[in-house]
This record gives sequence, structure tokens and C-alpha cells, in this order.
Amino acid sequence: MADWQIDLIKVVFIWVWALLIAVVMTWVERRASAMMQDRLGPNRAGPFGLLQPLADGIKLFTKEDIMPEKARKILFLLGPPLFALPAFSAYAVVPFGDKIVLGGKEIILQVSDVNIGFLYVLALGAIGVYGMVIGGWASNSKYSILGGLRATAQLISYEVPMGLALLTIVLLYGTFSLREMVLLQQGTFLGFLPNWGIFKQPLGFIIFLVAAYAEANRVPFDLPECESELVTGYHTEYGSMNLGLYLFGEYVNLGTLAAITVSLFFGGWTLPYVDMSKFLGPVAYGVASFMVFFIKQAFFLFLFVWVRWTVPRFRYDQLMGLGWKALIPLGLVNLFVTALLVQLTI
Amino acid sequence: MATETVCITTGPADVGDYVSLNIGPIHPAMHGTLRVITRTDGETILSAEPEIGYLHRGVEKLGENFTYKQFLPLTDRLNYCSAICNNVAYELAVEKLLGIEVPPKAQLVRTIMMELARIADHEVLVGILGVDLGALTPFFYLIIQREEIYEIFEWHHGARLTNSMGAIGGVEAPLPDRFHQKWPKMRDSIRRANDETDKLLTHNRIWMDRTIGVNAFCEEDALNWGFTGPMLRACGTRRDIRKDEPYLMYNEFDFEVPTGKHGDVFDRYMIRMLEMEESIKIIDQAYAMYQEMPDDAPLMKKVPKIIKPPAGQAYHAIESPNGELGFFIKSDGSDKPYRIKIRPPCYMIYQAFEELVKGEMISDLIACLSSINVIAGELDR
Amino acid sequence: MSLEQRIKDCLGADVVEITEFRGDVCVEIPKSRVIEAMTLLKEKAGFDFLSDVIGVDNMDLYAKAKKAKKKKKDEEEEEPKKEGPPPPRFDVIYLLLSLSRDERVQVKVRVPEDDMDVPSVTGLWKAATWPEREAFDMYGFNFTGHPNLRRLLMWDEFEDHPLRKDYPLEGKGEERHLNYDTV
Amino acid sequence: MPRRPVVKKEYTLGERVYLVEIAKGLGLTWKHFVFNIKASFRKGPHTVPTCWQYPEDRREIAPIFRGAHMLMLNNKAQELCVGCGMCAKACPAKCITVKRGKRAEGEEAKYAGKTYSASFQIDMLRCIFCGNCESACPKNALVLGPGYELAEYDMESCIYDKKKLLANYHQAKAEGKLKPPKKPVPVDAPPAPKKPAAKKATAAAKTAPKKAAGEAKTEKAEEKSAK
Repeated sequence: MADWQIDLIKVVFIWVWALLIAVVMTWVERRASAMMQDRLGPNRAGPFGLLQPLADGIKLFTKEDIMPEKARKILFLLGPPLFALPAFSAYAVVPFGDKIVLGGKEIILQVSDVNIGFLYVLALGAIGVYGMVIGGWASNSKYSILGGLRATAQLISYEVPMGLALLTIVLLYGTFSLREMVLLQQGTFLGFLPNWGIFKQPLGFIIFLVAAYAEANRVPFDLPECESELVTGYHTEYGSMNLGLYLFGEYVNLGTLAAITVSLFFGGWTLPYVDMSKFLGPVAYGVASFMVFFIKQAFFLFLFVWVRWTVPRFRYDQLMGLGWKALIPLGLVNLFVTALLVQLTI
Repeated sequence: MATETVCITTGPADVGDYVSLNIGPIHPAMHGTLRVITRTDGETILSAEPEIGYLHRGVEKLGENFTYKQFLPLTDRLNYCSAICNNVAYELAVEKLLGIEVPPKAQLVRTIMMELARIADHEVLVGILGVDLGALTPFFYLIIQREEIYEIFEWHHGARLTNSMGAIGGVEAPLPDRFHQKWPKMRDSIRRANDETDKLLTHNRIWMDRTIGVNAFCEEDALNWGFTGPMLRACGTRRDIRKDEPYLMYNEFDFEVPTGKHGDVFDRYMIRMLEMEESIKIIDQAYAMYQEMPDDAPLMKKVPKIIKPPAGQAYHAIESPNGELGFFIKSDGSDKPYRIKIRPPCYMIYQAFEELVKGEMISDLIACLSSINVIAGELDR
Repeated sequence: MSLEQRIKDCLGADVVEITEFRGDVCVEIPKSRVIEAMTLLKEKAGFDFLSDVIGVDNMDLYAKAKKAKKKKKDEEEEEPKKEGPPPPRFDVIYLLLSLSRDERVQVKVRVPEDDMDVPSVTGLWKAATWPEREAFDMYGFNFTGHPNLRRLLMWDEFEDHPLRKDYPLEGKGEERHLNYDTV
Repeated sequence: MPRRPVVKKEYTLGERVYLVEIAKGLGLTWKHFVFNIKASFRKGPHTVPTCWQYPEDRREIAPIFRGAHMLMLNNKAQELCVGCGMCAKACPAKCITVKRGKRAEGEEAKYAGKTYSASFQIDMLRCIFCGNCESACPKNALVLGPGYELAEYDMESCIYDKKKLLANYHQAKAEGKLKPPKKPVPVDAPPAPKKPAAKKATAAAKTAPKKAAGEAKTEKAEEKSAK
């Protein structure tokens, strides 16, 4: 197989994988929230209601696509894809496994190991804002525009602490490549802890996680679409598959953020204390590393759901306060301390 | 009580740059059919004008054309969260007009049912407040308890929501077997659900930030605006009609009246949480008294089949879950009331809505609306 | 001192009539003295809380009384005809409450049909804002001095006053047409 | 301009840092999550506290539930309704229309009374299920039954006629959901005032209640002394 064929397969695989996660997440969200709230959730479509996302998809596709009369037509249609595509694209640099040997060829389980993968992720996260803002503005509705405004302010504000938290990681590992970062997390730290980012950067992890919640518009930071105040915020006026794209994009975003959290702070596909490559065959090792990665990612996806159904929502000004008054100073302090420690130890 | 106050200053609402935002009548957070026309500067509210009447059904006009018995089912449709309180308030008003007092056993049954309704109402309110502030989960923990309470209602008089409980002159049935079987367990489960809500919300900083100091209101203003019930008690006035002008047998029960300090959303929430506990206490005491009564103790006062109160007018108020619920009835001696005026508690509170939310943010408007517990049914009548 | 006595002492000559029914004291005051009497009640007698403002249309009551009288007259056929000016058609009843004493009093003002002006008490209690608007809506009282006397429950274009006794229960076929801005 | 009391926020350290309380909350929802996961695998209806899987599992309905109306028959399968129209009078929604018919010769097996309801219609679109008709019925012939599935495809079938009302009865009887006979409510009556067929009900109402009120008071006093 030529390299481009392999790349194509990888792209398709990651695309399907991202979509699958998004689809299954809609089911997990509904069922898990139901279980937390003493309910059952959707359980009629298929076994355990597993076909519910499919039913939802069919429903969304068959709905009439309504466009508000005074909407900006092109921008209105541009909004949803602009929101969903960056979320998908960010998967490209996620290292979802170590390597697998197929047909005598060693294949790295990552679409492309860009040496600035890390910046790529941040940049794509920033593009996602446009989807919301444009969608909110183009619908020509006050609720939508408020949602869009909130989204802009929130996402731009929380990009700063996120960047700060990630900078410390960069300082620590001395690289921008996500794959190298994962590789550097093998072994142990202080003799007994896994050599994971979270143990080296606990504060950075918390800041990153909070910022990730804000980036993903999840409760407690779901202000752009907070249902009780702004109806559904920036996608109030959307229907049919345009709405579906927004909803899917959100879950894809969750998947990306979970994957990056795992890669940066939880050792990616590596297992602590155990080196799987030593006692597994080359094919089995590839699959196993992917599975390890997936389990870790699934935990974070579940955490997103779990937190959502536990806490209330922030108010707009409090959200900004948290971002600018707490997270950014903390992030700066963390950055300086880390820089100092790195400087002293090297 | 002199609390430190500040004047809320916002820009003028009629000049300059503002966005007029029409919230409701179709909006997820507008309980029922409320509508608020706001003018906002960014997210800050410059003015908020509530518009009501979307659910106006002319209950008072209907009442003038119905007999006294026929009007009872209509009172269910006022505050549908605690229909029993409306029923009993109306019955008490007519009984006052007739000059009768129902037998003590019937009074106890009414008391127990009313307190159960109060718990149900407060549970809905606290749950909805959580939902509007983004926490959906406590709502479900509370709503299960409400279902249990509704089951008791169903076994007592056959309906869950629109109860039409009792009749003028007493109640039709003693406490149902379900109540005897379930109450000890239910008491614990209500307490547990409240504890869980407490755990999820009260000390959570997000919740505290969202509620403490939001829509704080002065005591004098509250009295001037005619606030009653938990809203007034949250401002610091210890007023509860059950204590101050006891009706039924409330003077024989031992219970506390929780009061707040600032009249903010948090105080209102806490007062309702505490009142549920007090209601449980009242039910326990009433139940103990009820059990001492003989089985064949009368439940009904003998009233004529066609109720014709003597000409005159009377006003009777009870402490409904939201405040003073009064029925003013003027009789001309015929079998139909000459004039019925309902004094719904949330009506008086909701008229101060602009004062409550001015200078706050849109999110606080939603929180304020939920914490008032505006029920469109009794607001518009 | 009984409640009636205290109110009498407080209001003095303003009291037209005090009645008591089932423990509810109702004091009638002349329409022109509403603000003065209410201020006295609020500040001197301690009735510091306004519960509600209620409008009543007495039309049917008078018609009934007249009918009964006529019946009687037909039976007896003796009574001389004595027709004074018609009694005022409407009542406005203020429900006052004293928070410190936990007493309630109803203050009644009689309003004739040809002079619907009633002084507004919103200056004393803001609580009267909506009840007065509602009374205007339902009966057509003109509360002078009210900051915002518009219809409350019925829509703005509505012309009648539905709680008047001569308004039919089924309505007069009014329908609300919303004019949306369709530009 | 509205005034606002100044509220000083006093948070403990645990509250200030968000995470402690959120962790507690997470623990609570996790507890529910595990409990419900286990419960949802259990067999039987209503395993999870809030949910009834409706068409398959049904809640137990109280025997006195106020649902769809039914016209009762007595033990001899005779119709109890005499078509007096008291229910129509008592109805606040004015949804009942009754026509009275005289029992003809040879119809004794069908009707219990000398008259019967020639037609009986209840407009279920207007009905508010208050139960006034049931309590007004002198023969206990009209009863609000256990039926609560009232959805229909067209408006005509929402107007229940006699056939439907009797069918409701038969269905409820087959399911064993008929109401137990009503227990008479103990009434606290003044010692029967012997009045020659009180025409002036107002007068009766004026005198009787006062007596009654007095009695209630003495009763209360007795009860207190008994304690």
C-alpha cells in the first residue's frame, strides 16, 4: 500500500470514529443522565435504546429546514458546518495509539504527526467560535445574537487560561508534538507515580479541564445555549440537519477535548508500570494501545456528562470573573513556577 | 431592622442604546404564559414590564354565575401546584360566610392535606428553580416525592392534580389507608430528597453565586408592595397567617416560622427548604391528634343541600405555600355568590417585578421569576 | 377598646357607616376623603398593609331589592311611593391589615355610575398598583393619580368592563386581533 | 430607583474553591447512577423510582379515582338512572344533557326506576372530572370510573352517549375495578330541627349554623378536657 492510501484509510477511520463517538455520546448522555436522575431514559429503539441516535438522526433529516425570513442566507447556512468541521479536523493530530504493523509496514496510529500539532489544536478550537457567532448573528434573532455574543466572549476568554495551562506542558516536555508528549509520559515519576502530566502539573490539569468545559459549552459553562434563559442560544432558529450539525459538532468537540486531555495529562495510549509492547505481538499491540487510549477517553467523555448533570450554571459575569480573575492569574503563577522548576532542574 | 441599602442606578430606559427583548409568552423559563417586555443594555436590565392576562379565564365572572358548590372545582385551576390549599381557602371563606365551623376531625384532615400540598408546592418550586439555574437533577429527586404525595391525594379524593377536595362543611373521607401505610416512610424519603437537594445545591459555590444577593429586597418595600408568604419572610418579616391569625387548628401545633435576612433568591430558597421540614412536623402532630379521635367522629357539618349564605360579605385568608391566599365573597342571600374576589399571593408580588429585577442581568430575571413562584393560573384567574 | 370604636376614634367624622359581619368590620367612608382617611388608618390606627382592592357592582342587588319591594307592595298595596336618587352603583373595597395587631378591616367607598373618579391609594401603598388597574379593567373606575392606569387582564383595545353585572357571561363577541408588524 | 440591601457574601474555604462541593455532588449523582443501573436490570415494573413503562406497566389506580364516567347497573342488571337531570344541574362545565323517558310496559327488566334516561350525553371535551355529578346523583347511578385513557380520533366520539357509558361500566366490572360502596360520611348534625318542610332555606341557614358553631366549640372543649 502506498502511503497516501494508508493516510486515506486513517482519515476515514478517524472520521468514522469521531462520528461514532458523537453518535454514541448522544445516547450515553441521555441514558446516563436518566440513570443519575432516577429515570430510565430512551430504551425503546433497539436493545437498551441503542438505536435512539439513529432515530434522532432520521428525524432531524426529515424535518423541514426552516430559514427565518430576515436571516442572512449564506451566513445562516455557513454557520453549522463552520462549527462542526474544525471539531472534526482537530482529530487529525490526536495520537490514538502507538503503532501497528500491518503487512510488514509500520503504521503510526495518528493521521499526521505534525510537529506543531498542539498549536493546530488551539487554532482549530478558536475557529469553532465563528460557527456559533455567525450562526447567532445570521439568524437575526435576539436570543441567537445574545447566545453568539456570550459564545464569543466566553470562548475567547477561556482560550487564554487554556493556552497558559498548555504552555506549562510545553515547558515540561519541550515539544509541540502531541505524539512526542505521549512518549515522554512513559515510565514513573518520583519512583511510584505514573509519569503522567497530571502528577507533574495538577494545577495545570485543573485549569485545562475547566477551560475545556468552557470551550465545549458544557454545563456549568453552557451559557451560549443556556436553555432557560436564551431558549437555546445561538441555534434557536435552526432546524433540521443544520441543528443536527451543531449538536453533532458539540459532541465531536467533546471527543477532541477528551482525547487531548488524555494525550497531555494521562499518558495517551500508555499504561502505567506496564510496557505492553514487550509481551504483545505487533498487531495486538496496536489494537491494545488504541483500546487503552479509548478507555481513557471514554472516562473523560463520561466525566463531561457526569458533571453536566450535577452542577448548576454560571452567570455570564461570574463566568468572566472566574476566567479572568481566577484561572488566568492561577495559570500565570503556575507557568512561572513551572518555568522556574524546569530551569532549576535542567 | 435597618439593613444597609444601595440605590440601583441604571441608565435611562427610554433613551440611548438599548435592546428591547421580549421574553415570553412562549419561552422555556416562563412558567405558563407569562410575558416580560424588557429593555436591556447588554445583559443588564433597564426596565422590565410584565404583561399578564394570557390565561385570563374570567373565573370571578364565572363564580358569579355558579352555585357555591359548582365554584369549588374552579379553585383547583388557580394554583395547580397546590390545588388543595385553594379548595380549603374557598371552603373556609364560604364557611365563614355561613358561620359554621367544621368538626375537628375534618379540620385535621384538611390540615394534613394542606401541609402535604405545601410540601408538594415547595418541592416543585425548588426543583424548578434548580432547573432554571441549570441544575436539572434535583428536580427529579424532588418530583418523585411529589408523586408520592399525589398518590395519597388520589387515594383520598380520587384526583391527583385538580383535587376538588372536600366540600363546604367538611371533608368527604377520612385519611386514606395509603396515608397510614406510607406516611412514616414518606416522611423519611421527603427528608432524604431534601437533603440530597441541599447537598447538590446549597453549598455549591456556583449556586451561591447565582442566588445570594440576587434580587435582594428591602423589608419596607416588600410590605409596601404587599408581599406575603416566603417572599416576605425572606426579607425578614416574621409573618405567617398560620401563626398570626390561626385558622383550622394551627394554633395547637408547634412549628417555627423561618425567616431570612436579605430577601434574595437564596433566602427564598432556604425558607422553602426549611418550611418543608416544618410542614412535616405539623403533619406529624396533626396525625397524632387524628389517631386519638374515634373512628366515627364526624367529618361533615350538616349543611343544607343548597347553600344559601345570608347576605353579607366576608374575607378569609389562609397561608398558602406562596403567601396570603384570600377569598372575598359577597353574598346576596341567593345560592350564587354575588361577587367573588380572589387574592392570589403571587399577583401582589409579581407587580413589583420591575423593582425586583431592575439593574440585574437576564439570568437573574429568570432566577427571580422562578423564586417568586408565579403561577399563571392564579395570576390571571 | 373594640376595633369599631378605635376606627371611629381614628377617622372621626369620615365614618359614614360601620358594619360588622362574621367578625369582618367594614367601614364606609366618603369618596372625597379616601386619601385622608386611608392615611389616618395607616399611620394612626396601624393598618399598614394593603391586602387587596376590590370592586363590586351593586346593580343586581338593587334590582333585586326593588323587585322584592315591588312584590311586597303588590301584596300590601299601601306603601306610598318614595323614590330618592338612586344609590351609588359601585363599591370599591380596600382590605387593610394591621401587621402588629393582626386585625383586618374592610374600607368601603361608594362610587356612583356617573362619577367614576376614585382617588388612587398607590401613593400610600404601592401594592394597590395592579389591583387598581384590575378594578379599572373590570369595572371602569378612574383611579385619579394612578401612575399607569391601563388595562391589566383584558387587552388594550377591549372596550367593555367585563365584571359589570350588565356584561353578559358569554361576552359580546369581541375578538382580539393582533396586528403584527409584517414589514 | 429600587433600593437593594447590601449582601455580604461569606463563604467558607471549602465553598470558595468550588471543587470540594462539586466533588460531593458528583459523589451523590454517582450513588444514584449505580443504584439505578442495578435497578434497571431487575425484572418487573417500576424498577427505577420515577419511571413506569406505560403501556406495559400501569400504576395502581385508587378505587375512588375520578376518571371516565359510567352508568351503573344494579344486581339485577337494571339501569339505575332515572333521568332526573340532577347531574346536569350540578355540573360546573355544563357538559351533561339528559332526556327523561317513561318506562314502558315490559321494560321492567331493563330499568330499575319508573322513569329512565332516554338519552344521556356527556361531553368529555368539556368535562373537568370534578365529581359533582356523582355526588349530586340521588340514585348513585352516575359514577366516575377508573378509565383514564380518553384519547379519541375525532370529536364526535368524545361525546359519550349511553352506550359508551354502559360499556365503561361493563369494562370496569370485568376488570374488577368498580368502586366499593360509599361509606356514609359521619355528619355532625344538630339534633334534627323539626321544621315543617323548610321553605325558607335562608332562614334555616341563619339559625342552624349558629347552633352548630356553638356545638363545635363545646366538642372541642370536651376533647381538650379528655386529653
